[in-house]
Amino acid sequence: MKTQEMLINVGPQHPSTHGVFRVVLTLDGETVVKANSVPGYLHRGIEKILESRTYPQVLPYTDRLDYLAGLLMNWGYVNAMEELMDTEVPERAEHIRVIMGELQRIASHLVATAAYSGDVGGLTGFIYCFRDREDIMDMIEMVSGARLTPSYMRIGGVAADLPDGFLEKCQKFIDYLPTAIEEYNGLITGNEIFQHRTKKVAPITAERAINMSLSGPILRASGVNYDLRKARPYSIYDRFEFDVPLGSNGDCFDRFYLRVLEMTESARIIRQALDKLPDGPINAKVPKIIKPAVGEAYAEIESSKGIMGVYVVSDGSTKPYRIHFRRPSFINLGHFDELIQGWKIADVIAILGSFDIVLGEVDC
Amino acid sequence: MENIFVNAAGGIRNLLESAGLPSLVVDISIMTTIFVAILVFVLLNVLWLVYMERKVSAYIQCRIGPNRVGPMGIFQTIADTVKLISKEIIIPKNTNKKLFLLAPVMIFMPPMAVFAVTPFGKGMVALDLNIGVYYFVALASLSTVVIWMAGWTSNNKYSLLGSMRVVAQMVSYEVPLLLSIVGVVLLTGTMNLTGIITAQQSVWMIFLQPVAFLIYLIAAVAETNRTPFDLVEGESEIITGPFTEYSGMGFAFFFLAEYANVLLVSMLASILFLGGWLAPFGLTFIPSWIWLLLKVYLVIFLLMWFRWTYPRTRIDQMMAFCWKVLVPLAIVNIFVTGIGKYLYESVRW
Amino acid sequence: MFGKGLLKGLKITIGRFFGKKSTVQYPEERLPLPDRFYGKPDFHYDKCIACNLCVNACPNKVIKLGTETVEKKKVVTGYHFDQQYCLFCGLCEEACPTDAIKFTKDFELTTYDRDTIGIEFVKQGQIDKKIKEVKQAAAEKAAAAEKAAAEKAAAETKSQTEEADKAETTNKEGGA
Amino acid sequence: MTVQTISEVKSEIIAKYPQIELSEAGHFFVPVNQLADIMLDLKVSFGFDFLTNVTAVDYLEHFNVVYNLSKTTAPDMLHIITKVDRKEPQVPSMVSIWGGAIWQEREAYDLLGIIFTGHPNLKRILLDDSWEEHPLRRDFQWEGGRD
Repeated sequence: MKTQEMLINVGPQHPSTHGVFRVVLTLDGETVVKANSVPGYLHRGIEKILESRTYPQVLPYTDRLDYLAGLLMNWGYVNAMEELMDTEVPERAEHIRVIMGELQRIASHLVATAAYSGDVGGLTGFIYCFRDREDIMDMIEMVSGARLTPSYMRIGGVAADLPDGFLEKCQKFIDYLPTAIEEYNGLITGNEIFQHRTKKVAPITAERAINMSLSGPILRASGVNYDLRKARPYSIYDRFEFDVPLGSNGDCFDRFYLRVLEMTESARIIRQALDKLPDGPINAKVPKIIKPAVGEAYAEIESSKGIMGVYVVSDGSTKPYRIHFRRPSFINLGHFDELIQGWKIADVIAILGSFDIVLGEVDC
Repeated sequence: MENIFVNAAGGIRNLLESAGLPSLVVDISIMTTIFVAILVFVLLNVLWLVYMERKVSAYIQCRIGPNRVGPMGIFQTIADTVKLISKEIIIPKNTNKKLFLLAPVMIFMPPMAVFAVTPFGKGMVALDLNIGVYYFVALASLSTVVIWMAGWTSNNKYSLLGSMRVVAQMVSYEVPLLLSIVGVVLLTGTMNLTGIITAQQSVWMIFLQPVAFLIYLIAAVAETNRTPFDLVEGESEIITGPFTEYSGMGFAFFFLAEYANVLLVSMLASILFLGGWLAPFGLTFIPSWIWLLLKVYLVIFLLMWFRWTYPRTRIDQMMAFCWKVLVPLAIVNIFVTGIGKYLYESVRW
Repeated sequence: MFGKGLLKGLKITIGRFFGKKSTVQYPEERLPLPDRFYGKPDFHYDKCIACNLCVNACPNKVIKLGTETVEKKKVVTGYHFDQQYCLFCGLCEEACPTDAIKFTKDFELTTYDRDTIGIEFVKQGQIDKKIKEVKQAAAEKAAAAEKAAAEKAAAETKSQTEEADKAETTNKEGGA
Repeated sequence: MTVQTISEVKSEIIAKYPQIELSEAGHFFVPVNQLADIMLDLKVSFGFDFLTNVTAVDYLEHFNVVYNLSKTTAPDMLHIITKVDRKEPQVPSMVSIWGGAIWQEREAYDLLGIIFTGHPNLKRILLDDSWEEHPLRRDFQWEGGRD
């Protein structure tokens, strides 16, 4: 008898490649022998477009990188610009940024949880997570006027102050979140079928994770304590008390469950920020026409997917000479081809889901 | 109420006989009427089940579900069917056209054939076969061949993967399904479905054979390709498996056949374990066929509830579960049942 | 124990089955939109001062502002908003010094074809009226200026004569 | 072990490798022919185990290839720039030192046309394989678009 390897093309139109990601698998039965990822189906050339935009005009484009965490993408950019221009951000603005950023992080992790539940076949968990994410979306809409593409942060501050009723709504959501998380744990995490599907699947060792420049929950699931909010605190994260949840095995289950744990920690940060929220201006004194001096800056923040870095080069004009985004999903995916070898086709979907990629960010 | 269908059949027979037709013609026309009645019953139930599944999933997921077509959206399935009928049937290149088109037609045959021997109520059975259980097990597994046919002729790798899974899954789960029924047959001493029901007059089989019921339920979920064992379709991995290339009515047939299968396994579960059309607590003023329907829908709700709670297993885990857990458990169950029966009978005499 | 998690999941879903539903039946019921919502843009012709700030602020070159200089005054003759390219970022609204461009809460922006998606806010009637107003104002201003000039001239001649008189007197005084 | 500040670490590196130029903003300028050795030493001797970012900038006369290194154990970060000839843009690949460079170098190759010698699979990643130019170069001409 002779067996033959089969070449199967997963994506760009496939229900669970989280967008238009494509991976060409060589299968032996149902086992992956070789994989070849082909990203780029959502490449819009944002870095090229930005060469012809002024500095404030860059902002709406950053929303479209990781469209599930638009505020964090905004933050990454303004953070780099503030480093380039040496701007001091007012206290209130920093607190608002932390509150909104952490809300966005919870929203992004909710989508990751939801999508992962859907990837392993439990559609009810998917709907439950989206139901609760809706509250955050409402809050972001309330503050910024848009749900997915907020364009809320500005160089040196934020676009507008928090509206009336926001604080109560936020407080209410934070109080509600633990019950919701308990529900997810009961329905998804605690389910034995789910655990069998995810535990011991595609473990990544800590050394390999660091070597492959993985970041975010994927890196921490392998037990590496590297969260920029603690390791190199930006903004005012050094003033909050929170823990960095760590995994031990680095398998799919750890990567999934870490996000659920991080939601609780984010809620803790929001609670402290709401208590401490000072009065004052929300914008630093920034010239109307932004013209940074010749130079370059690279700054990183901890986005929900990992380390979001922005590299800005200024030639002294009103337009950036070059902007480069270090997109966490893109770099994390670099390890994907190697990781899925030897696993079943159903595991490929589970592993991809545990990476929590957003194609807007991967393809830029 | 109780004998409304039996009386109707008798009435037709009397009418035809009084018209002076030969008895063969009368028999044939009575049989035809009964089969048409079963067909209508199954189709109506299947349409209702599609609607019910959508409603149940919606309610579990904090939604309302279909609510636009008709009161509470009750005509949604009919609207969907009309839409699917009006759609073009796309036949992929390089396929065996005849087999490709034959598969959706054939898929209804196994469940329909089995319905011929199932009792729908007291005295309401089209064909009271004395080896009904055997007949059910033999025919129900035929749908494997049809789904394999659909997957193979689609000329699509996802379909191929799906149909491979079908064969592996159906053939494996056939074994525990069969073994779980053996316990019931041992106790009742008959393979006739009506006989099994009447044997449960004093106590339902679910109380004597709880393990067998559990095994039957799990195997039935696998046999009907529903979550957590819906690897055949596994929409997040292999799109819709063997049905990926089907469109329009071809797809609708597969879709509806799944519900016909659900109806069938639920009906058998109620017949084998829940006392069929027997009324519990002496509530005999409710007709027997309503009792059967109530039990069937209870089992169906259970299946839907599973589907919208659990994630999907992986192929190797599913096979391991079948051969390492279910089959040994079923065999042990048969042994225990046999010994129990022997002891019980030796004590009695 | 194996199966505990499975049962817990069943308990959660059956609870939700009988629980409150959280969806909204969209066309009939609508969720309230916040005041800051960026929906369909709205333009106030009278407030616009044709400063071009919104055009320069837009990241995607959506806005085309047409102006005409009537009697040394800029009059807006066109404000084309190419909505299909709009990012709804609100930078134009932020740049506008007079709140002439605003976003409404209307989010149902679909149209049947591409031609109708761009919005031309300025109507010919508005332009005519404005030009007329500007001209009238200019004419009034001119008339007023003329009048003022005439008055001034008169006053000047008067003052000149007065000054001359004064000068004369001083001269006389000086001379004296 | 005493905790060193980033400036101490930098001066130590400079002391070891006098050929590195330290700019006013604290960026390292490393000559391209010694890049591979220095980078390996930065990982092995100085503990910069995490390659965060690899990118490049086109200055029309030359390319700057930019590396950002950090540590998972300390908040230090290095900004390393190496100037590359524009006609023959060749840089040693970092994949053998940090596996994380694998897709970032492919991206830089795809968009700017910098050839990373020794890269295991230097192919286009975002653009189509049939594409000929490198769009993030400043002299890239294109038709259409919004501007």
